Amino acid sequence: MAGPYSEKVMDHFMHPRNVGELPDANGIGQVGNPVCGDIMKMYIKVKDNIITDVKFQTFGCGAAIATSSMATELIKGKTLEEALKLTNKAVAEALDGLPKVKMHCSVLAEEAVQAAIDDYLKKTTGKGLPGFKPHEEPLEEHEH
Amino acid sequence: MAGPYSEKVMDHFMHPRNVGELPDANGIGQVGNPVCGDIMKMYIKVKDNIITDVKFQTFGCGAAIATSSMATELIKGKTLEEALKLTNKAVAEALDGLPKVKMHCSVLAEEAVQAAIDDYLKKTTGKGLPGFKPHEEPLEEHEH
Amino acid sequence: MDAKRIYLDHAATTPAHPDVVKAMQPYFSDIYGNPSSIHSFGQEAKAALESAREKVVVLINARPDEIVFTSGGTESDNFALTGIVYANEKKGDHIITSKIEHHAVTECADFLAKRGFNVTYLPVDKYGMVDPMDVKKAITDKTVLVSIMHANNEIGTIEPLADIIKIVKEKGVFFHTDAVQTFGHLPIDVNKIKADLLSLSGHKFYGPKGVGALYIRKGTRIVPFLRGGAQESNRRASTENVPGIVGMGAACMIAQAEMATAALRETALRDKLIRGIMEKIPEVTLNGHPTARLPNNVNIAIKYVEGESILLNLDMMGIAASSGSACTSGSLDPSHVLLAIGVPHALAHGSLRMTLGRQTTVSDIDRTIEVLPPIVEKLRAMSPLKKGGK
Amino acid sequence: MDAKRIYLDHAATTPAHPDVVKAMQPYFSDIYGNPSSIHSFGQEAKAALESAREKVVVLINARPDEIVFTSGGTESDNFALTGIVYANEKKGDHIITSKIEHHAVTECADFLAKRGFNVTYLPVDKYGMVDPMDVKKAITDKTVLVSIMHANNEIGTIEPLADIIKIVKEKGVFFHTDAVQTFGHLPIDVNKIKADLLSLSGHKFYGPKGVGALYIRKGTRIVPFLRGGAQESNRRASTENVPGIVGMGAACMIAQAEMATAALRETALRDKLIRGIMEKIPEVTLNGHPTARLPNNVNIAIKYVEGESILLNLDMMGIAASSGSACTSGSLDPSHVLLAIGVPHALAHGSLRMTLGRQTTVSDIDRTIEVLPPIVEKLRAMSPLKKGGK
Ligand SMILES: Cc1ncc(COP(=O)(O)O)c(C=O)c1O
Ligand SMILES: Cc1ncc(COP(=O)(O)O)c(C=O)c1O
Repeated sequence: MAGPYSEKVMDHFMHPRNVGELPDANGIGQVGNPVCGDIMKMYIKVKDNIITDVKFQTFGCGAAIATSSMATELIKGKTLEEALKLTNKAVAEALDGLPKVKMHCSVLAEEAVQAAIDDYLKKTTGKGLPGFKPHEEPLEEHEH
Repeated sequence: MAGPYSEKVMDHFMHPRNVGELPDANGIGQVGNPVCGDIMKMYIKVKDNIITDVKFQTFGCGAAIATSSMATELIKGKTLEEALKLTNKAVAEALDGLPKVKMHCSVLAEEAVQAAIDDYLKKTTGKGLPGFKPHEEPLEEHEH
Repeated sequence: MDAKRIYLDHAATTPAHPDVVKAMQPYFSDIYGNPSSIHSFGQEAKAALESAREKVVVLINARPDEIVFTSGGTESDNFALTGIVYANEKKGDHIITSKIEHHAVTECADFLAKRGFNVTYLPVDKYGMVDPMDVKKAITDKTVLVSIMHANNEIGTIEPLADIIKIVKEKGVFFHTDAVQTFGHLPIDVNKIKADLLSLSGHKFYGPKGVGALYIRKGTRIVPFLRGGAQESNRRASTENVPGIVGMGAACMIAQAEMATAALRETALRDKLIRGIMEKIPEVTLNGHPTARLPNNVNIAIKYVEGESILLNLDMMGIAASSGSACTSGSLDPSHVLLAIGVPHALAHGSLRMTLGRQTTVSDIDRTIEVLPPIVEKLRAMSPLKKGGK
Repeated sequence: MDAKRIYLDHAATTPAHPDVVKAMQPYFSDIYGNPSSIHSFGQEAKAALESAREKVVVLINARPDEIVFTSGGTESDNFALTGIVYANEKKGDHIITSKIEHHAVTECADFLAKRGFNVTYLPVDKYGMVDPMDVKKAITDKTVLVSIMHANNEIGTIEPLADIIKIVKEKGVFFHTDAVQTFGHLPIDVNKIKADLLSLSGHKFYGPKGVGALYIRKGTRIVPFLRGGAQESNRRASTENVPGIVGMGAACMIAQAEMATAALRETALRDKLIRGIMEKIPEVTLNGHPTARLPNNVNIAIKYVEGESILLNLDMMGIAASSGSACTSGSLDPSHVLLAIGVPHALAHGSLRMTLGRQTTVSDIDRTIEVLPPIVEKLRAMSPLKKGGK
C-alpha cells in the first residue's frame, strides 16, 4: 500500500512498543486534547536519573500512535538529560518521516516526554521542568 | 448527418433554386448587411401583376441560402398580392423548420421579397410598398 | 494482497459500472468532435450529448433544457449558489443554508459572506434534521436562496425537503438542493417537490468521476459560473466532457432500472451491519437518523478511539471505510456535521462511516462485524480515555 | 458515407490518442477509489494522480506542487483571473489583457469589470501581435495581473511572451498565459519565460476532454475557484477526475516524445495548404502572422463568401473545418479576433480555419486544395458581393 505513512510508521502503528500503563511510574505526563483529536499519556519510571521503564497510552491517529511508540523507544534507558534532548524532528526522522499535516503529532510526542519528566521533577524536587509548557493543555483529566 | 439543419434546408442549400441575376428584372431588392453576415438580393420579373421569373444572390450561412432559395420557389408564378403574404414562418415551415438562432434568416428572405416588390412598385408607380422598411438597411451598394 | 478487499466507502465514490465504461469508449478517439462544431464530427458528438441529457432528466422528471452539465457536485453547488445570488442582487442579499451541508455549499456560502452577502446557517436536531419552521423564521424579504441538501453524505440523514420547499416557495424564494448523495439512489421528482435547482455528481451513482449536472428550473435566471464560450445554452462555458457525459447518461439508465431493488437490498445490509456492531461492541452509538436515512449509510461513534486509527487497521484487514467526509481528510478538525448534531469532540474524532454499494454482499457485512470488534478492543486498550483501559 | 473523412479542426479538439485511452481504462472500475480516502483504494488513486502530475510538469519545467488539475482550459483561465484578482484586492484592482484572448479570459474579465475591477484590453497589430511596449504603458500601480495568451486559437499567432513577461515582472505584476493551444505542441519553459500562471487543456493535445490544469508558480497566493473539499492542496475542491487526469498525463508523455517532429511535419503541411489555396483561389488572404504561427494553423479570409456556407459544403465532401472558434458558434457576431486584427466584417464572416493534426496526411491536404476552389467558386457565383458574380 502506497499509503500516507512510511513502512516504519505503519509498523509502529500496528505493533506499538511499550503500550499501556505503568503501575510504578514516578512520572506521568499527558498532552493534547480531544478537540484536536490526539491525546498522549506517557508514564516513566526513573531510577538514578535513568529512564528504566516507559509506557504510553494514546488516543489519536496513526501518526500519533506511531510517534508515541517511537518516542518511548528513543528514551528508554536514557538519562533525563538525554531524553530532554529528544526533538520532534528526531522522532519523525526515526520513523522515516511523517506527512506534513501530521508533523504536529511528533511535537506532541516530544511534549509528552517532557510532561512526564516535568511531573517526575515536580514530585521529586518540588520544582518542574524550567520553562516547560506544552502547546495545548489537556482539557480533562482521567484517573488511571 | 444529424446536423443543425433539416434535410430540406440542406437540399436547398446544396442545390439552391433560381440562383443568379435576372438581366431583365423589373424589381430588385437587397436586404441584410455584412456586419450581421447575411446579404440577400432578390430579382423579380413582373408581368401583368404576376411574378413570372425570380432569381436571388445571397452572401450568408446555410440557412440564408436555403431560405432565399425557398422564398423564390414560393413566389414564382404568384401575384404580387400573394407574394406579399409570404411570411418568414411560412418559409421556415416549408423548409421543415430552422434552428432558433437562424430564424432571422427567414425574416431576411421575407424582407427580400418585399424589397424587390417595393422596387418594382417604385419603378412602375413611382410609389413604393406602403410602410415597407426592412429591419436592416444595406450598408453598401454593389452594382451588378 | 488479501483474498478479497471489501469496499465500504461508496459515499466517497463508486466504481463506474462496466456498461458505463463501455458506453464511453467510442467518444474518446472515434466520435471525438467538439459538440460546438458545425461539421459531422461535431454534430455526432452533439447528438450524444443531447441523448445523455434526456437520460438524466428521466430520474428527476425534468426537461432536457433544464440540465446543465458540469464537472461534478462541487461545481454544481458553487454554480447554484453564486449563480442565483449574482442574478438576484437587486432583489436581496441573503442566503439560508444549514450547518450540515457539504463543504461545496458551506465554503461557497462563506466566500459569498466575505463578499458582502449575508448567510444564515440553520441548526439541525440531534439526528441532523433541519426544522422547516426554522427555515420559515429565517426567511426575510432580502432572502434570495435557500439551499438544503437532500441527504447528508456523512450521517445519511434525509431532510424533509417537501415540507421545507413548500415554505420557501410560499415566500417566493429560490430553492436549491444538493442531491449528490441521493440522485440515482432515491426517487426524486423536481416538479412534485418544486425544487428550483438540484446538484448531482456522476461518480456517486456508478458513473464516471469529473462530471455532474445542475438542474435549473425552466425560466430561472442564473449567472454562469464558468465563463467563456456559448456551450450549454450560454450557461456553462468549456468544451463538454463528451465521454464523461455519455457515461453519466448510461449510469442514469442503470440507476433508473436498479434503484428500487438496490435500496431495499442495501437497507437490509445496512441494518444488519448496524445491529451487528451494536451487539458486538460496547459503548457505540449510531450517528444520524435511525430510519430517515440513506439506504447505504452506517455511521457510528465509537467511544475512546480515534477514527483514522480504526480506518488504518480496517484497511490492513482489507476493509475500506471512512471517518467522515473523504473530502476533508487532511484537515484536523472533526467533522462539522457531527459537531452540528451535538457529538462531543472526542466522539466526533472517533466516528466511523461505512457506506455500502451494489457489490456489497452479506459475507462482506459478516466479515466487517467480525473484524471490527478486535480492532476497537486493541485501540481502546491503548487509549488514555478509556477508564480502566488495559 | 464518404470513403475517408478528413478532420481539419484540431484547434477545436483532438481525438484522444489510443495510448491515452488505454492508460485511463483501469481507473474507471478497478482503481476507482477517491484520492482523498486514506484506505488502499484511495491511496492507489492518489498515486496515479501524483504520477500524472509529474508527467505534466515535464513539458513546462515546473514542479509537481505547482500544478492544479481542473476541468479544462476554461476553468483554468477563470481560476487564474479571479483567483489572482481576489487574492490581491488590497494591492490593486487593475487587469490587463488583450483583445484577442479566448472568451474564457475575456468573458471572465468582463465579469470582473462588472464587479468593480478595471480591465484594459490591449489592441494587437494586423497579425494579431501584442506590442510589449503597450503592456508597459498600460501597467499602473493598481495593476495586479497581466494575461496574454501564448498563441491564438483562431489565427494561430504566437505572442512575444518572453518580451512581455520581462516587462511585467520588472513591475512586480503577476503574469498569466493561456497556453491551451501551445501546451504539448510547442516547447514551454515557465522558468525561462517567468510566467506565474499557465492554463492548459487535455483535449487540445490528444488527451481527454473535461480535464485541464493550471500551473501556479510556487509561492503565488491564489483564491480557489471551486470551493469545497481540501483537494489539490486546498486550491481546487471536487473529487478528482482520476481517469481523465491519468489520460492527460499519458498525453503529456506522448507529446514530449513527438512534439518536435510533429511541429516540423505539420508546419510543412500547413505551408503547403496555404500555398495551394493561394494559388488556386483568387482574392484570398492569410489571417494571422505568416511565420510566428502555430504549426498547424491555417486561417484564410475568402472574399465574397460566408464561412458557414463553406463549412457545410466542405462537410458534405467529408472535410471538417471551422469558421472561427468552435466555442462561439451559435453566435452571429463575427470573430472578435478577426475584427481586432482589422479584418472587415464581411471578410471576417468569410474566414475559414483549418487546423491540422498528427493524423493529417499529404493526401488530405491535396484533397482539400482540390475540393475547396470549386466550392468557393459555386458560392461566389451566388454572392451579391462579387462584382460580375455569375
Ligand atoms: C453531498 C455532497 N455534495 C457535494 C459533493 C461534491 O461532489 P464532487 O466531489 O463530485 O465535486 C459530495 C461528494 O464529494 C457530496 O457528498
Ligand atoms: C486558447 C483557448 N483557451 C481556452 C480554451 C477553453 O478550453 P476548454 O474548452 O477545454 O475549456 C480554448 C478552447 O476551447 C482555447 O483554444
